[in-house]
Amino acid sequence: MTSFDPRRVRIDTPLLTREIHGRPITYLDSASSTLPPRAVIEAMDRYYTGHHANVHRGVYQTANEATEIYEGARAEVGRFIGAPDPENEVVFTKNTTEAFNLLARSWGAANLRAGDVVLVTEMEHHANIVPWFQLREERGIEVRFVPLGDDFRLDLKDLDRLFEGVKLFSFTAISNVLGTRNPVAALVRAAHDHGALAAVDAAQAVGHQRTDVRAWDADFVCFSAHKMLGPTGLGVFWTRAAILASMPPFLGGGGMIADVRTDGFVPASGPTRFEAGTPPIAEAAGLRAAVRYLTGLGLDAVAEYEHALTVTALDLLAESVDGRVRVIGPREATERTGVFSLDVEGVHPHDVAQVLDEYGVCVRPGHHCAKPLMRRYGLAATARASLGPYTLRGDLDVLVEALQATVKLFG
Amino acid sequence: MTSFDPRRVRIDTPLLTREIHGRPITYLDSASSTLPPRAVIEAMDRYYTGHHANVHRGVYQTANEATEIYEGARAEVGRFIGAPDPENEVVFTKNTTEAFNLLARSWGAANLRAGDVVLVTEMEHHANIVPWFQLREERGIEVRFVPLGDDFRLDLKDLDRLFEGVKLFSFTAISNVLGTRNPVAALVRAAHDHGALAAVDAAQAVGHQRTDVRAWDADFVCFSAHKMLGPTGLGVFWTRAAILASMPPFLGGGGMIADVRTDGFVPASGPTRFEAGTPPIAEAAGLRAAVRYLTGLGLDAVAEYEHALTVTALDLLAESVDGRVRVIGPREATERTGVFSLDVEGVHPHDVAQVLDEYGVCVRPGHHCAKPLMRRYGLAATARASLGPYTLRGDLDVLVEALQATVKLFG
Amino acid sequence: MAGLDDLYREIILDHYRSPRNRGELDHPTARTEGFNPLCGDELVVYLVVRDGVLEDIKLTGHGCSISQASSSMMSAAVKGKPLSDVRQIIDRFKSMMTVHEDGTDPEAAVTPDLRTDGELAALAGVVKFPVRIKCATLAWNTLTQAIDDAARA
Amino acid sequence: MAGLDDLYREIILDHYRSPRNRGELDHPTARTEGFNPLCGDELVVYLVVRDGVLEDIKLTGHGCSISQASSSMMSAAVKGKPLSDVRQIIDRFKSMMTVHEDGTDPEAAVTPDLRTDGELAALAGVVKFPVRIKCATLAWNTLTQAIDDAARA
Ligand SMILES: Cc1ncc(COP(=O)(O)O)c(C=O)c1O
Ligand SMILES: Cc1ncc(COP(=O)(O)O)c(C=O)c1O
Repeated sequence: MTSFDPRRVRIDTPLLTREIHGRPITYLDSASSTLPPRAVIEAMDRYYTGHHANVHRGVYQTANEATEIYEGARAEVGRFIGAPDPENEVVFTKNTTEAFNLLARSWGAANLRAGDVVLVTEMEHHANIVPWFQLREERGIEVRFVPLGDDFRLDLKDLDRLFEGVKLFSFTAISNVLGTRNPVAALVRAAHDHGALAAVDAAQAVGHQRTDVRAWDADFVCFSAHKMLGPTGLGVFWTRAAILASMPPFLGGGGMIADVRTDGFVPASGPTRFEAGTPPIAEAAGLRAAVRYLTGLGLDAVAEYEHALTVTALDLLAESVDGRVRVIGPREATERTGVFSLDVEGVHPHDVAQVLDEYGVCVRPGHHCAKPLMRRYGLAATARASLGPYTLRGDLDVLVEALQATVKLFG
Repeated sequence: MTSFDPRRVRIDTPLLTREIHGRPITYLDSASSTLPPRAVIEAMDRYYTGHHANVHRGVYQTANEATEIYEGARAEVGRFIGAPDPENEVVFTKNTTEAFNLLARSWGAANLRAGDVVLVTEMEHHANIVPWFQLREERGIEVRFVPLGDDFRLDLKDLDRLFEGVKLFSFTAISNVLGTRNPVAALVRAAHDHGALAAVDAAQAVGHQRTDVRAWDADFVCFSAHKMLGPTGLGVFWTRAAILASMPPFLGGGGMIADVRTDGFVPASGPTRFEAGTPPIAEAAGLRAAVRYLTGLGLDAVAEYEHALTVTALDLLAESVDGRVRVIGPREATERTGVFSLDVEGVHPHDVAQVLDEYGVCVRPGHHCAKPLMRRYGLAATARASLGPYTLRGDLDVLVEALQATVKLFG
Repeated sequence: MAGLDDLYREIILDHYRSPRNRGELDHPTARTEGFNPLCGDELVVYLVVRDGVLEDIKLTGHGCSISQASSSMMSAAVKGKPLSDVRQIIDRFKSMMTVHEDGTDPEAAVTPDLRTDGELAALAGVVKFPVRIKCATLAWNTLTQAIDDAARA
Repeated sequence: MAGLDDLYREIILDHYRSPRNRGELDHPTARTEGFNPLCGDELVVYLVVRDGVLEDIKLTGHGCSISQASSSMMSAAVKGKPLSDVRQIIDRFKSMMTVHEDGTDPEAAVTPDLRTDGELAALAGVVKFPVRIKCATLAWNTLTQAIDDAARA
């Protein structure tokens, strides 16, 4: 039992006391980045004021403390996502994007050859597309896209054909544009049934619902600290210890080697093989605090709350603003999360965001780094509003008020 | 004129109020990582509490502020190192190591072919060795080492032979083990005279002396925020705008593209081409504060002060501890900086560091990610003490006291 | 502080709702594409240049109100003018779109010349919204490119 | 709080200064290398195993006082013992080197058996210095490997 209360989260989040153009901030851009609670900011402060030192090769007190903080964060993040061997399966990267590059350049380059297929979906973020295109240029692999249906869901009719020659199915748990919630465990099973491994982009999931890599049965999972109330500059790449052990190094440098001679080098074992150079130590301390904070809220409670708010938001948007706002994404709240791509009749998303800003409302206009998806639905851009655990019903009311003003201004 | 006062810096640095085993901390590990002043920690706090948002594609107020902070940091860091075009030449990476990997995988892969030589030195940090070994494995380039003399300096007798077939000379400004200060401008000129480009590892330089990429006439410069009073999780790759424009992308994902279709992608132009995914925004705010803080101290004043302290340290170490401590590195203070690799007769560096810890003295034992250098001098490890702008003469006295106790304990 | 009124002048919204010179030209001297990767705005400029005069101009594409209005106003301002005049209008517009770090009121940058260029001065308020400057200048950069293309044709 | 005395017992320093069983064996049943990348410690274990008895052991290499003392004490503890006894000693030592998250005094983990293993109990204090545990266990991990190697030889 947790006693999740969004108003409590709001109080914990310093940025939400800000005013924008003389109005309280209405932050609806958590899909871009979440706002860290004081506990996360203070954890990093404490690190810098009390424990900072470079990790791993130290003997003195603060070096040990920094190492404990960093390795402790690794284990705690591992447990948070249900990793079977938390100490040995979590690699810290700088963001989700680097995690996918690591997947493509290390596992991909070692296991894929010309003609092998990596299956992604048309709803992927560029982070899970461009690295595969780069591998295609280098190695002649094929990158295939699962198409999207008019219902804003994956079109999996032709499963067997889609999986022909596929070595890896890499897909997002939740679309950062449509809010679509994919059936992760079923998709992983489909991949395994077809002899492929499965990678999950959990960037939009991990701060909003309980994540269990074992329940998913996934082989790789990537996400970012800054989308789960944590700091910038830190991402996570998770894979099973056995796969990790088989992956060749990616970036080269200090910390990732066992030995270097003038004639060659021997890579280290374990996650550090993929963590060349001084890692994001303070950021790991911040993520650890974020994980604790989220755990304290209770991820199931957060998911339930955001779901209820999603239902409300869909209703409000459908009924207000004279029917001039279309939500690009699944109609059914059960099939989606609180990410709302808005198409306002006659008003460009850029202008929508501009007018909303005047009301202190933060939404993101653009292609959201998902251009194939945008093309699929014939959109150049949308104005995206998205929820976090600190979002209140009142935020939705301000959103609707501001949308009404937008429609009025543009006539 | 600045009024540099190390005691003032000390007061500004929260970690220096810590006690270790009941004694005040004696931090002598700045070569591993420097301690950030309050101004840096608070700049990141202010960012998270007042301005955090994802950068670049925003329209709303805080997204603009975050973008201004991030791009402002880029420009300010550029000016700090004398970049001719500060806004367009600084790429933010996660550390020096990633910067060298970017150099090797982007510029290197595009410009080097089998048989081409990358010249490094025997005193390089692994960050400037392993990426070249990786490129050698992939492309068959040759990695050649400038040897080290018994005087702990580069042995450049055979310059013409060394430079045969060299396309890039990549070397450190200051050795992180020996403290040796290399003649950067002269080495760059030698590279250019031999038709090669020159990359400088400025990790040990940029927080301790004025850095001017134009005076060096360097083509590439890499360094880390955490070695110049800044945060973890952020590094800098600098190159001339014209070279940057010619470099192919490295990591792929959001933010680094102009367009993505299901059949390919077009990379963006400018530094962002190399910044895939959400960048280290708070860290950039921290580095900007570090740059301002260092500028406020005056880098010339810092260099002068650390030089004087280096003279004192060399004298103290030679005269005390019954002559049982050897400093591995140049004898002459003019040829070196405040990095002292200690070899204590009859006591393993690991044990030296352990006993010193008891006295609150933080020194680093190990190979310092420079194994070729260690092999060159027949060492498995050293105990390294290194200075920062907050180091006082008193710190050296405690070091000597603790070294005396070490020698006594081990008899 | 800048308010929405500074950005969305009535005349701008008018051009957005009823853009001038929309469409394609059958036999253009130049057809040039412009692109703003940040917001996805796309623009195609069609020109007919004869004897040093920009005889006709048409535009297609999509984008936000500022980019659409700016391109529409631009087309009205340059159509039928000698290229030398067009270049001067472009220069004046670009300098109006330059952020003044010292906080100078952008309206003060509206030269008398620009005022005679007609409605263009209404875009001066965009400078108060730095992220939108790119929206306003897309058409103009594309026009500059198109004139170069035409000279080469 | 742990003090230096917990780590650097006199008996440990004695083994460090005068290591037992240093050197190489001419015809070893196994010759096995151990390596601690963190601090650069290197160790080579030479074994002669005959009829299930570890008849002789010698060590070369370099490392810190803890790794040197631990290997020296180990060699003294296992030399001449049946392999089954050696395995038990290894197990007991390893369990002594296990950090007890609940803060149990590591000395309490020194079993009576281990006390009879002689001086080894002096290494119990190492557990209070977690980064040094790897120094103490290097020799033991290498010995385990060497016994396996000998079985295969
Ligand atoms: C000379 C030198 N180069 C490169 C590095 C690597 O820096 P980082 O670990 O921040 O990538 C270091 C510090 O460890 C260094 O001293
Ligand atoms: C689904 C998804 N994948 C990947 C990313 C990339 O994350 P990052 O920018 O932190 O690398 C994002 C967020 O931008 C996302 O929403």
